[in-house]
Order: sequence, then structure tokens, then C-alpha cells
Amino acid sequence: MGYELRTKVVDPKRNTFTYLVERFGDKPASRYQEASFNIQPVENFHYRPTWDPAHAIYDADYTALKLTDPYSYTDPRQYYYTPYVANAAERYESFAQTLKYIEERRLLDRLPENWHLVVTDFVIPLRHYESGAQLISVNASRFAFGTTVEQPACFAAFDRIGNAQLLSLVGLSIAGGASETLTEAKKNWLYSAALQPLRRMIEELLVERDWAVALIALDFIDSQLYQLLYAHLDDRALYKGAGAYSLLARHFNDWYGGHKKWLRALVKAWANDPDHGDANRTVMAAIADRWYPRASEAVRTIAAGVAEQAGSTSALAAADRSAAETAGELGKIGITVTEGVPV
Amino acid sequence: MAKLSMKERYSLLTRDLDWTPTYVDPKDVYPYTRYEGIKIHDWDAWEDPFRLTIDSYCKYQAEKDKKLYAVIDGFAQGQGHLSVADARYFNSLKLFLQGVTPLEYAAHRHFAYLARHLDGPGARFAALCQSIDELRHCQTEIHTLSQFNKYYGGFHDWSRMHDRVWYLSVPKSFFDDGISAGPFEFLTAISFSFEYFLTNLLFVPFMSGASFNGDLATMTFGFSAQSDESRHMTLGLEVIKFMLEQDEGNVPIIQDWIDKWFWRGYRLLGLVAGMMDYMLPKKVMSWKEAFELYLEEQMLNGLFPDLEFYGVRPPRHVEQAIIEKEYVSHQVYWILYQFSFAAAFNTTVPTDEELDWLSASYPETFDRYYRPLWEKARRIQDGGGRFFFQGLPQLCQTCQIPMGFTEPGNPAEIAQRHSEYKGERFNFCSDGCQWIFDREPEKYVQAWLPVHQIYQGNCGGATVPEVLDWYGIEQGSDNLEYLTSPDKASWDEWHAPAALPGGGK
Amino acid sequence: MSTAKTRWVGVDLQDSDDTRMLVEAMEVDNPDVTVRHMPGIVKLQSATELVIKRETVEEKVGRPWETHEFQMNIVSYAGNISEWDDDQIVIKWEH
Amino acid sequence: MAVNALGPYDFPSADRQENFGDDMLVHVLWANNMMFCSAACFRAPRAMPWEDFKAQLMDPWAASDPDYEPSAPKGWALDGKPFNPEPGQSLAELGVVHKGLITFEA
Repeated sequence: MGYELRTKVVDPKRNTFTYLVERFGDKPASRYQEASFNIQPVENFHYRPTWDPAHAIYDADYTALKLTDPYSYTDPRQYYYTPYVANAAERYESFAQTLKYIEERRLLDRLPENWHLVVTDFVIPLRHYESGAQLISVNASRFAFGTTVEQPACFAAFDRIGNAQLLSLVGLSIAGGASETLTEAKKNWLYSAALQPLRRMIEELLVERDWAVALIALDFIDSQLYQLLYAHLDDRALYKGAGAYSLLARHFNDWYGGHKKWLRALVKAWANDPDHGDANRTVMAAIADRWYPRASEAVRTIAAGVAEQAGSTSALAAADRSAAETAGELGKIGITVTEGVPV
Repeated sequence: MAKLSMKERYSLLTRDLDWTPTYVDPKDVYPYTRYEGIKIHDWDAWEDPFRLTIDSYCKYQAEKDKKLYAVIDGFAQGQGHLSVADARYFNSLKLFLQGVTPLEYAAHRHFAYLARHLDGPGARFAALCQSIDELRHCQTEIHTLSQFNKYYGGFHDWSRMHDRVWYLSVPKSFFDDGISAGPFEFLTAISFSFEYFLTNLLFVPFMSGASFNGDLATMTFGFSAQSDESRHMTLGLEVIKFMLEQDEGNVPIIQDWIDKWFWRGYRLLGLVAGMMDYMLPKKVMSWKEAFELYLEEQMLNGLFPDLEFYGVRPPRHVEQAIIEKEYVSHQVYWILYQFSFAAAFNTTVPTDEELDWLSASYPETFDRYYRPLWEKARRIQDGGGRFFFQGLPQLCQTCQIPMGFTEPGNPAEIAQRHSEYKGERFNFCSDGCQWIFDREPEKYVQAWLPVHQIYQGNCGGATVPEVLDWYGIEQGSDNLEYLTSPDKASWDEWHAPAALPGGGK
Repeated sequence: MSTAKTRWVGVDLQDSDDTRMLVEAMEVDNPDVTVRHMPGIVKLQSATELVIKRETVEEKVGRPWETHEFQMNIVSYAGNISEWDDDQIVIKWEH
Repeated sequence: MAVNALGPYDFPSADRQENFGDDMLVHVLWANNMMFCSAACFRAPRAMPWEDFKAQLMDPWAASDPDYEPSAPKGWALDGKPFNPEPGQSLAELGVVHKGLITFEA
């Protein structure tokens, strides 16, 4: 019977799902499109949340930033679960290989003392920062309106906890598989003066009810912090014989390079929305007024700590540069940053 | 160097990432975990239900997906849809895509809420993994079933239908009920009741059914999803034990939730019961057998003696479900049969062989109550007609299924219950649904009941064709009788003996 | 139903080539296990508990095997996973 | 019992009488005929005379079963209590309430 069947030409009656035909035309859809468009329920919700009776189960009003059509936004990486997880698996595998290489050659032990201190006192404590970033991202995944918007936030949350785990693995490695370095790192996160503005800002973002405000403000930090620690110091590490630092930093720098694509594209979509663009720009400028100086201060305080404790002569200038560069980048996509930019 | 145990290492990589905020009030960081009355004294007592770090999660999941998509692609390229038992089989998949896939998505979204808003980092991490898993399930289901959408009706507008069509308000309202509850009730509802207690009755029939009916693609996605599901089950059981151990005052609250969500879930599974006994051309096992095996044997005899230790008894109204196992599938499919003019799947009178199988599987009830109905339906059909309920049905305010269920033990008498709340009357199909309403009438009065919404003029118009248009149902193709459906016609055409071999491929 | 109720623990595995070795390993470590084949599924049940030991599985598959890998095969289970560590997985009822 | 909620939780019923204007919802169950899986639900003016309700709404529905005879229904009950509707009485006069239930046998 199988043989007979294969002798017949069976033409498809339909190219894809109706709502994709309506959106993209009558042609076969990509797997990203099938997995991401018109998935979330949009109407006829049965009951109001008891934990927030003022809103519906899915509600565009969980943020002040609006999209006329939530599916006007597309993740430029076109990640749905499968490519996301395949890429993530590669990233972790590649990190594991780096760490193995470093361990085999005892490169962490061979770090110059001040670079060792940068790792233990400034970088590894950021596993808590990443963990806070995870909470902010996963909140966006719950409360955003529309699957193309919430889906990358979900992946970001997963990435952030992944980053926290990678940083923790470095800590475990430094302590020869024991937990002391992580215990120390947590103390630093809680008490080190250089990290407190950062921790304070993250905590305040955890009580911010508008998911998009928290996500954008988080990126104000990310952009400057990743630039300082994983790009600038990576560069310096190569000059200063801190090979292990450079090898590790590269992974985080690469990650942020991919990560920022989806969020910046979302900012653009908000800024250029046909109906809400102007209002969104006003809201985003207000977010920048409130949070950008805080982010710059948090990162600058870390740079000052690195300068003071690890003897860096370039960190402060690098922090200022990255605050200015980030402001410039944001300005191009629709967030006017006026406060917290060094002159 | 001392290698840390899996448990210690896992703890450092997950819950140790947490810290107690000092710049803001921790209560404001986790505002949703105190209003339900559940008391948690020590989140550290949480036992991680599984210990998978992000790197190994991604490794295993990437591997699973690689295997899965290879099967999906191979099946599609080989025109696998032509080799299933019969095109009638696809109706069970239509129901699955319209009714179950959206629930996977809803779970994705609301486990994200738990991953943010539970106070305990161990529990949050487990919820985060489940959130992304559920997205996987939603998407792999869409991708698997997409190939059938290209050839058969009923698949093409599932998400719009889930928001609008009458029988899909049953699963939708079920999940909306969970989402709109607090985090601990949601965990009891979905993690415990649905994922642990009832999941086997949902997935095993569908996946074994797929396997038995030659649908390798669906079987593979189903089993691949189930391999994640075992983690979710472990979470469900841990959640219940954790809450019960934390405070004695939690016990009665959780008992109430177990009672509510058993009945809520059981009513929803009525759709699966009808699917199993009627929509699968080749039967895996009867609903009654599955119920006995998975619910009675494994849960009531296995799980509940364990929970008795904490002072939890088997769910209220479970004895009614046990009585109903003799007939509930017939009642549900009889509803679907006579309302399939308004559904995005086809139904038909069972064949003689199937009628005999049903008689043998349900010796107490089938010949006495249901065979005569099918014989009459067939006589009508033989005379050129088709029996449809020419009107709209009475709906249960709670489960939203047409009120076709009967007095326990008497399949001939439709059960009618009603309650009054603020001077208005509300109708129910059963003691269970009435009890659920009476506990929280403020909630259930909001229900978007499809029949009532049609009568209020909110569903596209006053006539059936207008409503079906609004539903997104392609009339004459998605709906009505299977034997006269385009699905059947294409299937016959594609399987007609070839006079001459056509092309080479 | 009988009056003397057996409290089964069980695990349903996907009926695949990989699973066959797992089932063999479980038969070694769980003498009272019953194995039942259903469409697409192998159902293992025990009246006491079910243990999956890394060592035994490794002997059967002839390569290193992490207990995490068990999740590649599992479809469902009944009981409580009371242990899932580097060396073994134990499924039983606690009380 | 009441719902536990964070904040006021009091929403109007989705199907309150006023949403149907001068009409209401009426359920009719053919009690001894399993062909109909459930009772039917109709929207009808409260002032509609019984004879119109039966002829215009109920009879066409009951005729889904080819064995239905419009003269056959007997044993009328309203919410479980026997009643004898007169052709000219309106639904309101008969005491039918919004979402109430009329049963018959045939």
C-alpha cells in the first residue's frame, strides 16, 4: 500500500494556518512564524486575576509602552524554542571547553593578583546581578502582550540564570571545586561599597510594576556594565597577561552582543509605532531620566572600585565612555537620554 | 579537591544565587504569596524536585529536539499523513491542537509568573524550567500538526477558535480559572492536580492512540513532551508535600483546592474520554480501563495513602467520577456528535465493529442506553438526514460543557443543579460543579459562556452561519458529518487504487 | 477492584531501542518488576519500589551513562521520586 | 465563602438579566428522550405568550428528533414543579425566571 501511495501526487490544500496567511500572504510559513504569531489568547477571558483584579489575564496595560499590533515586533534572531536551545547548548559547551582549558593549564591560578581580585570581588558577585536580571526578564515573559514580545524575554531569563551559573562555575573552579569563593562573592554583593549602587538599583527594579520599564532600565546597566567588564577589561587583560580573564570575558561579551539585538529592536518598535510612537518616546525618555543616571552611577562605582582596589588606570574613563556610547546608541533608536551622560 | 555532590553543586548554582533584598521591602518584591492563606515558614526546606543545571538542560533538550524534528520532517516528506489508520483519526488531533496546545502556552506564561513571584529560589527555578518547557510543547505541537493542516480541515485557525468556539471555552476557562487564582492555588491546580494526578489520562491516550493509529510524528512529539512532563510531575508532588509540611493550617486550604481541581480537571478530561472511545479508529484502551489503571490504581490506591499521612483525603466527588466511568465517554461524544455543525471537527456514527467494541467495553451501559441512540442516528442518516441538535444547549456555569451529564448511576436522567447568587440563577451539571461555584461565586459569575454570549449578540451575529464565521470555522469543511466531509472525500481519492503509476516520485 | 489493594509504583518508558537496555537493567535491580507492552510504551510496575542504578545501566549500554539521561526515555511514572542523584534513581511511595 | 483577592473583587455577572433587555434565557429539557444530549437554551421576550414560545422556539428545536409530535408534550414542569401553562400566558406570568428550566415528557 505504501508503494502505491507514493505513486500519487497529493497536493496540499493549504499553505499554512489562516492567521499566518492573513498576516504574511498565502505561502508556506517559516517555523519561527508558526511558533510565534497569534499564539497568545487575546479576548474573552473568563475571570479576573485575584492577584490583580484591575487587569485581565493578558493585558496590554501591564506596561505604559504600547504596540498597535503586538505582532508588528519580530525577534531579529527569529528564536523559537528549538533554535534557542540549540544555540544555548553550543554556548554552554563552548564555555565548558574554555573552562576546561583554563583548569588544565591552571590559568586562573596564574592570573596576576589584581586581576584575580577583579574576578573574585567584582565579576563573580555579578552572579547575583544576573539572577536579579532573570527575575526582571521572566516577569516580562509573563506580562508582555503577544508571543513575539514575551518569547525572547523568556529566553533572556533563561540566559540570565545561565550566566549566573557560568559565573558560579568560575567561582567553583577558583576554589578548586569548593564553595568559598562563592560565599565570599555573596558577601561582596551584599556589602562591598563598590557593588551597592548596582544592587540597590536591581532591587528597586524588582519592585517596579511596569515590566517594560524594568527591562529597559536593566538594559541601561547591562549595556554599560558588559562594555566595561567584558569588553574593555578583556582588552586590557590581553595586554596585562591575564589570559584567563580574556578567555572567560569573551563568552559574556558575545552573549550580550546577541542579546541586545532583540531588546533594541523592541525599543525601535515602540518608538516607531504608528499610533503610539510619540507617547512611547515620551515614556521612554522619562524612563531614561529616572534610571539612566542610576545605571551610570552603578557602573561608574564599580569602575572606581576596580581602579582603587585593582589599580586599574583605565576603568573610570572606560565607564564614562561606555555611558556616553550607550546614550548615543539609545538616542538612535528612540530613547532620548539627557541625564547621567558624562560630558 | 573535594567534588561537590550533585545536590550541593546544584544548590550553589540555583538557590544560592538568591539574596534577601535590603534596599526595598522583600514583601514588595514578592507581593502575591500571602493573600491566599497559605503559610510558608521556611523556603529552604524546599526539596528540589530534579537537579538539572542550565547547561545540561540545554544539552538534553537540544538533543531531544534534534531527534524530534528529524522525525517530523521525515514523516512530512514521506507523506506520512497518508499512512495513518484512517482520516477520521485526525479529528482527535484537531481537538488536541484547538484544546490542548493553547493550554501548553498558557502554562508557559503562568509558570513565568511563578518563576518571578514565588519567594523561594528553588521553587522559582523549577518553575522557570517548566515555563520554557511548556513553550517547547506548544511549539512542537504546532510544528508537528502543521503538516496535517496542509491537507485536512479543522487545524487552520486553532488559536482564534480557542478564544471563541463553544467547546473550547471548556479548556480555556479551566486554565483561566487556575491563572486567575493565586500562585499556590495555581500550583495545586496545574502542577499537582493536572500534571501529576490527571496527566496520564490526558497524554497517554493521545500518544498511545497516535502510535496505534500510525501517526509517528504525533507519537514522537508526545513522548518527547512527556519526557519533560516527568519533571513537571515531580514538581507537582513536591509542591503539595512542601505546602502540607509547612503549616498545619495549610492542610484544609489545600484539601479544598484538591477537591476543586480534581473535579475541574475530571470534567475537562471528559473531552478526552469521548475522543478515546470514539475518535480513534483503532482503539488503544477504553476510557474506563484507562480510568481504572491510571486514576484508581495509581492515584487513589497509590498516591492518596501517601497524602493521608498529611491529613489529606481523596478528592470530594471522586466517587461520582468512578460511577461515571461506565458512561461519561458516551455522554460527551453524544454531545459532540449532535453539535458538530458548530465544531471544527467531524463526527460520525461508530461502525458496527466499533459498536461491538463499545458493547464489550461497557457491558453495563452501552447496549442498554447508547447503542439505541446510535442506531437511531444511523437510521436518520440512512434516510438522507443527519441528526443535529437544532438549537443551542444549556451550559454548566462552571465547567461550561453542555449539560448532558446525568444523575450518578442513572444514565437516563439529566442532572440539573442550580444556585442563586445575588438574585440570579446559575445552572450546573453536577454536584461537583455546583460546589465549586458556591465556594467562589464572585469568580464564576464572570464566566464567558458561549451560548449566552451568542444570545447577547457578541459573537458575530444572530444566525448560525454568522457565528461560525466569527469562530473562524470554514463551513462545510471544518464542521458537520465525517462521512460527507471533504476530509473523507480526499482520503478516499488519495487511497483509490491507482490505475497507472503516476510520476516517478 | 480487589479489597487487598496493591500500591503500585510504576514508570512508563518510550518503547525504543535505547529503552530496551534500561528495561534490562531495571529487571536486574528490581526482581519483582512486571513489564507490560502497550502501543509505543513499556510499562514497568512494582509493588515495592523501582530503582534505576547507573552502574547496572552502564553495564548494559556499554558506555558512561548519567542518571539525567533517564529523562530522555521516561513518559510518565507513578510514585514519588525519592532519590535522583549521581548513582541512582529511586521511585517509591513515602508513607 | 468568598474569593480571596488582593483588592476589591466584585464583578457583575456576565449574563445578568439586564444584558438581555426585555428578554431572558429559558431552558427546555425533553426529559425522557436521550436523543437530546441536554436541555436547549432559548432567548425569549419575558412577555412572549406561551403558545408562541412553544410554536416558534420549542417545537422547531424538538423536531430535531423526527419522532417529535408537537401535540405530544405532557407532564410539564417548571424548575421541577409540575405546571400547566395556558397558551395566552406570558413567560413572566408563568413564573419563568431568567435561566430557569422547563421540562416535559413526550
